Amino acid sequence: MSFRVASSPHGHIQRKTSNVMLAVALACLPGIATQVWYFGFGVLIQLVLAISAAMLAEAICIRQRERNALLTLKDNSALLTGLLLGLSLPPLAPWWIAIIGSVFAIVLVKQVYGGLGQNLFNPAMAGYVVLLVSFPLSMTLWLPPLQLVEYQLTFTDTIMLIFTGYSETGYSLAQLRVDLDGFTMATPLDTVKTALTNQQTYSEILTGKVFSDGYGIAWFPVNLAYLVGGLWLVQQKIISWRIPTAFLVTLFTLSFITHIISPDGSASAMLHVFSGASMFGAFFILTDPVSASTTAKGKIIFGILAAVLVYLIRNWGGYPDAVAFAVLLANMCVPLIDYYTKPRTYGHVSG
Amino acid sequence: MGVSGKVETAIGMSLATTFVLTIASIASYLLDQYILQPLALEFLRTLGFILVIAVVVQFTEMVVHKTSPALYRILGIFLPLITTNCAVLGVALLNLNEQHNLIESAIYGFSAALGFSLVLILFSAMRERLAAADIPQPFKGSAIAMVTAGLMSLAFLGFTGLIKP
Amino acid sequence: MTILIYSLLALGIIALIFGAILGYANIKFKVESDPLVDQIDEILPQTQCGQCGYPGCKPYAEAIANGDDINKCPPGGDATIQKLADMMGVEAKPLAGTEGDDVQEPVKTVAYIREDECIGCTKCIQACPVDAIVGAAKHMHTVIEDECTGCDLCVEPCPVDCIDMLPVQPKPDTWRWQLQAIPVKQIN
Amino acid sequence: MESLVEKIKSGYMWDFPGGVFPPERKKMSLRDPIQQLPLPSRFYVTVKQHIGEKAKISVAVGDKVLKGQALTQVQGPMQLPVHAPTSGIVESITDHPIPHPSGLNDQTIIITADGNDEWCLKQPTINYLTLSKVEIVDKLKALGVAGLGGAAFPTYVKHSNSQPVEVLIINGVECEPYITSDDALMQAYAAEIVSGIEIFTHLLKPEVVVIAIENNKPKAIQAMEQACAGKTQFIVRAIPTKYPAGGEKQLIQVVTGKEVPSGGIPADIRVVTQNIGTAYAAYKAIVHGEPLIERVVTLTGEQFKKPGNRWVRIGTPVEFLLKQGEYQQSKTPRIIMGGPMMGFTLHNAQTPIGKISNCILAPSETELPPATNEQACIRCGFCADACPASLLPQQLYWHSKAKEYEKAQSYKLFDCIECGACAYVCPSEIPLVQYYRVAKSNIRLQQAEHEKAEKAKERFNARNERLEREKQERLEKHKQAAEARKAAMSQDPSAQDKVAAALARAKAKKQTDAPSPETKANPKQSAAAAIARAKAKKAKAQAQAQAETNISQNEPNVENTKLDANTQNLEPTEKTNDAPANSAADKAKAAIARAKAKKAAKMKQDEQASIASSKHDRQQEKQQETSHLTNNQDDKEARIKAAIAKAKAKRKQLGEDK
Repeated sequence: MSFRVASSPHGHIQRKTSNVMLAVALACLPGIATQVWYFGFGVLIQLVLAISAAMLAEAICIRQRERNALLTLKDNSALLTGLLLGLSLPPLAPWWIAIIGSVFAIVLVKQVYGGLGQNLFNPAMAGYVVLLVSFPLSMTLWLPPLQLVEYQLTFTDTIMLIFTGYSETGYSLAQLRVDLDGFTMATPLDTVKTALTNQQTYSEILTGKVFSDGYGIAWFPVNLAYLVGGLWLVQQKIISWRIPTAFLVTLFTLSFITHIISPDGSASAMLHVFSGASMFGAFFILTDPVSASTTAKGKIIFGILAAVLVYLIRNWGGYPDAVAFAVLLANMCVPLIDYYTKPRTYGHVSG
Repeated sequence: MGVSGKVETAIGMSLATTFVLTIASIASYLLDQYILQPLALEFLRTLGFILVIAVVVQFTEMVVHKTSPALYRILGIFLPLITTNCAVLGVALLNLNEQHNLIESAIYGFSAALGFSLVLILFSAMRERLAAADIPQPFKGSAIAMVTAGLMSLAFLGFTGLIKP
Repeated sequence: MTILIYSLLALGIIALIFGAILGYANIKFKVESDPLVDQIDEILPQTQCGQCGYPGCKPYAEAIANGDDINKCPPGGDATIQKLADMMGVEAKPLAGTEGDDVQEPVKTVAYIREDECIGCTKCIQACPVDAIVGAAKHMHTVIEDECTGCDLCVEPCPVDCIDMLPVQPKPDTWRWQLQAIPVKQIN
Repeated sequence: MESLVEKIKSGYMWDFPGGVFPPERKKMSLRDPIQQLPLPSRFYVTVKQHIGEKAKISVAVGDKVLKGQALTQVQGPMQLPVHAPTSGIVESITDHPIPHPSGLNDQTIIITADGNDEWCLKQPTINYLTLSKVEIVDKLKALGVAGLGGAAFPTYVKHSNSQPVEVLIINGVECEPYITSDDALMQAYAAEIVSGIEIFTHLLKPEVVVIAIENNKPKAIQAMEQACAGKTQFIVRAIPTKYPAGGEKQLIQVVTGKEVPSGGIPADIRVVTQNIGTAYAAYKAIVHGEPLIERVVTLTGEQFKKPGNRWVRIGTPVEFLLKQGEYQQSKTPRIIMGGPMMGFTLHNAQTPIGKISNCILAPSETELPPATNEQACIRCGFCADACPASLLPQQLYWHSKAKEYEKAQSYKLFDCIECGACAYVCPSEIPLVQYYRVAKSNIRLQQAEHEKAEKAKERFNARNERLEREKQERLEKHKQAAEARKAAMSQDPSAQDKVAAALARAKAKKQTDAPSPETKANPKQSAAAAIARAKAKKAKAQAQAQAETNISQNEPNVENTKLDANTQNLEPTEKTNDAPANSAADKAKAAIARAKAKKAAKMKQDEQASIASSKHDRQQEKQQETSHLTNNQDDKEARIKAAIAKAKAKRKQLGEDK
């Protein structure tokens, strides 16, 4: 009788790449729910658009290289990229924004490097940055939280808005953004930045419409939701605790120090940590295994580096929420970090 | 592009460039201050700077050739390239119209070189990792390097507005 | 007019000063011959087989040192080309002559003399670059298997054509793990 | 700080990084104690069953051997004898599959059992304390005791090094899932094992002896504690269950907290580890004088109807064990020798049991699903967390796959103990260990080839010097001869006319040459004939080769078309290179082409045709050379004369070419 010959570890645990990616996607659910709750159905539509565009782009690229498209799609990596990108887009951004972002992310940032596991940059964030840089206007059209908006948007309204730019009753997006007392609304971080530049003290800003007891109204619960999702991931050992903790701790301490130095000149540490995309970035973007550092020490350095960059750009840079840029800049340094943070092997003196 | 294939060569190249840039900015400042200005020969400035830079590069090439033949053989053809590197001349000229004094222009030259080295080393570390990826055939080699450079510049866009003029 | 003279003068002085510095540096930093050639020779497989078109490995090393391309050495195969490419900082091209088909490993061969036909003419002994053939005039010749580098040079001079190149059989300790080629053997 | 020994005595334990927790499934084979087996009809004893050199075979085919009789004698260092598992007749000594992942064949002694299992005379030593250390070590060597843990390291070598030993660790961990051979041995023969350990303590005199057992084997721990009740020096230590705690390096780290230096051996840090099975074998060897011919093997896996532990003679074919365990063949049958993590699949059932095979595992499809498709690595780092040697498996994989072996070695590829933990946890199911094994063997091959090249270079230079020397000597000789002749010429005048006479005779000979008949032709004519004949022969061989390759033209394989290309371009070069003297380059290229063409021709031509044709040539030469001789005179002597003539002709022809 002939025997099948195979190489040595014959057993295997049940956790496949597809389960890993799926788990990360599931961990985003609480975040998505809160975002939909606060910003309406736009988020869901953006998600659908982004994910379908990503999957389609991946399928085409894979077939170009004569490989089994179905198999690669099953590993859910395109789904995850689409999801992350969709979440970071403004809910009512026009439909072509999501499509361009995902296609760019999948084709140019991932497939060109050879597909899963070989891209140097985080596809979702690269896509987001390209969109932010090339379509600044439509990317900063963040709708204020639903409670504040005078005109309640129905589902058909959102779809009409996204696909035609005008709601059912003819209001343009800009008009809709007007809130009760007339001036346009922006994200907490954006308000802080613009206010700080025209010398308003931080305490005055806090009294503004957007904030309630020290935190952005909608954004604080969204960040909380992502924090919950992230902690579940860490407990499941899908992502290592090193990157998120390093990132959040550094961000917190840095902003805390500056806040002490000039309480009026900068936002409080808590606001930094719980607003914008900090939590979302820390647990879902930075820990993307492919583009992050792989060594234990390297992960900590990677987290710290990203936090420093976010802090720099937020306080002095031109963009209000710089998680995307910080991630890309940190990704650039990953090969170098991995090169110098080899762990000490058994039986060797130095690393 | 050619030298940024491996991290070692990139480090070698950045050290050489830093050395050249700092010395060149100091030399060009001295040249301008004490020779061109008094004789009112401002129009000779560019020519003089190129001369200075060429000499400094030649000098570094000899030093490298003597100190580490291995590095010299790998860097060989790229060392004279530094002269054609417009950053060097650019820094020298910028020093002038920013009216930097001696120390300022030295620091200016050095930090410009530091930036150049940082990008070069990061870029070479990335390319070294790309060497083993199964990149589709049309993108192999310099094509993928250009894409990476593009994405890097995209990332650096984040720094816009950092320095308030 | 004076401006012209001044500028010429100034440039002249500057050129002079720098020329002096360069001259001085040139003497101080004299560099002796480049040890590159024997580093390349180190990498070549020393079969002295001449399949690269040069009568031996040392001449081929000199040729590479002053610019010949690095993929002419079949016994060295891809490993040598890779090492030469790293050393010379040149792109590693596939082995000359095998661009077409996929590059399989050159099968290592060893010379074997069919003893009953050997007439002891010592022609192969003279041809063997590494003296791997034992024998004397009018006496039986045989190849020392460990010493033979498989360079194929002894086959041609043999008048009675009794030398074959046989592939080397893997022994359990020299057996190499194959990646995809894990065979499913039909044995019963 | 209290010394290491007190710390160990106080029960302090360290931990090693990484590690995985595969399901143990040991219950399946522990239901009943170790059973004896009937004798199989034939035994296949592999000659080399240990790390080191082969010993010299001391039996011949047809000899009658008794049970326990040594089949091979030790001659050099690192050699170990093998013994006859039962009494019988040596049937043959041939190549037979060996228990090795490659499935290749190696020298094996095949013994047909005569059934009466008769022991040879044994020299048991009742009180080994009287023997000196050297005598005990020699006895261990003579009776072939090797490490039974998995590496089969000759035990006598471990005990013959002089460094003082601080800690002796007895490895009863057995962390591989499924395998319970050590566990069963400890439960049944605790007392014998302890006396075996006493022999080791007598030899090494360690300060402390730790018997390490995983805490998932309570019965074994209890049995060993009972057996060591009186002994103060022995500590039975239950260590936490984590694969690969049983690895030598990991066990040393758990028990002593020290790390074996990379490339070094445990003795460098004054620690020695021995397997439980080795201790038992040492006891049987020293006290009972029985060589290592038997060991406990676990038969397990869902395909076995009766799994369990068996006393199996070394050399029993696996096929016999499959019958004993009532093995049910599944759709894609798979037999693993060893555990699921480090065991290797067998190529066929004839492979015999060796000293290292501790388990035969026959898993079903559901139990150990074969690997499905391998996806790309997403650098998630699970494998880096699982690696007990804290390496970076994803970087090693990255460089090994890209064949960048220097980088792989800079990531310390050779510190990988191939435990399989990384491949076990990899979500993309990449056979990481397989990549590392391929990379390791390629690196070893490259190093071997480099040494070979080094040697070839030395021989080449030596040869050049030799040729140089010979040329000098020859020149020297000619110079002396010329002077001697000149000196002789000047002394006596008679020498002059002797030279003149010689010249005259030569001229006369030339006139008589022209008209004489062909048979007595002077060497020049016969040379021309020889050249013509050689060319004819070569053309004929070419034509034959050409004919064969045309027939095989339609064969699909690429190899052949390449050959045709060679033969085509061979034709023109064949003609050209005869006439003009060409540079070494064309000659070399022609050599390759001709060798390839000849090889293709030989593959097609069967042996018979070539012998007939070469005999035909010889006859033809013979007639021409010795016209009055009949052809069946002594063949060898004639052939040599013919070849010399041919060689002379060839050399003359070469002379004209230069």
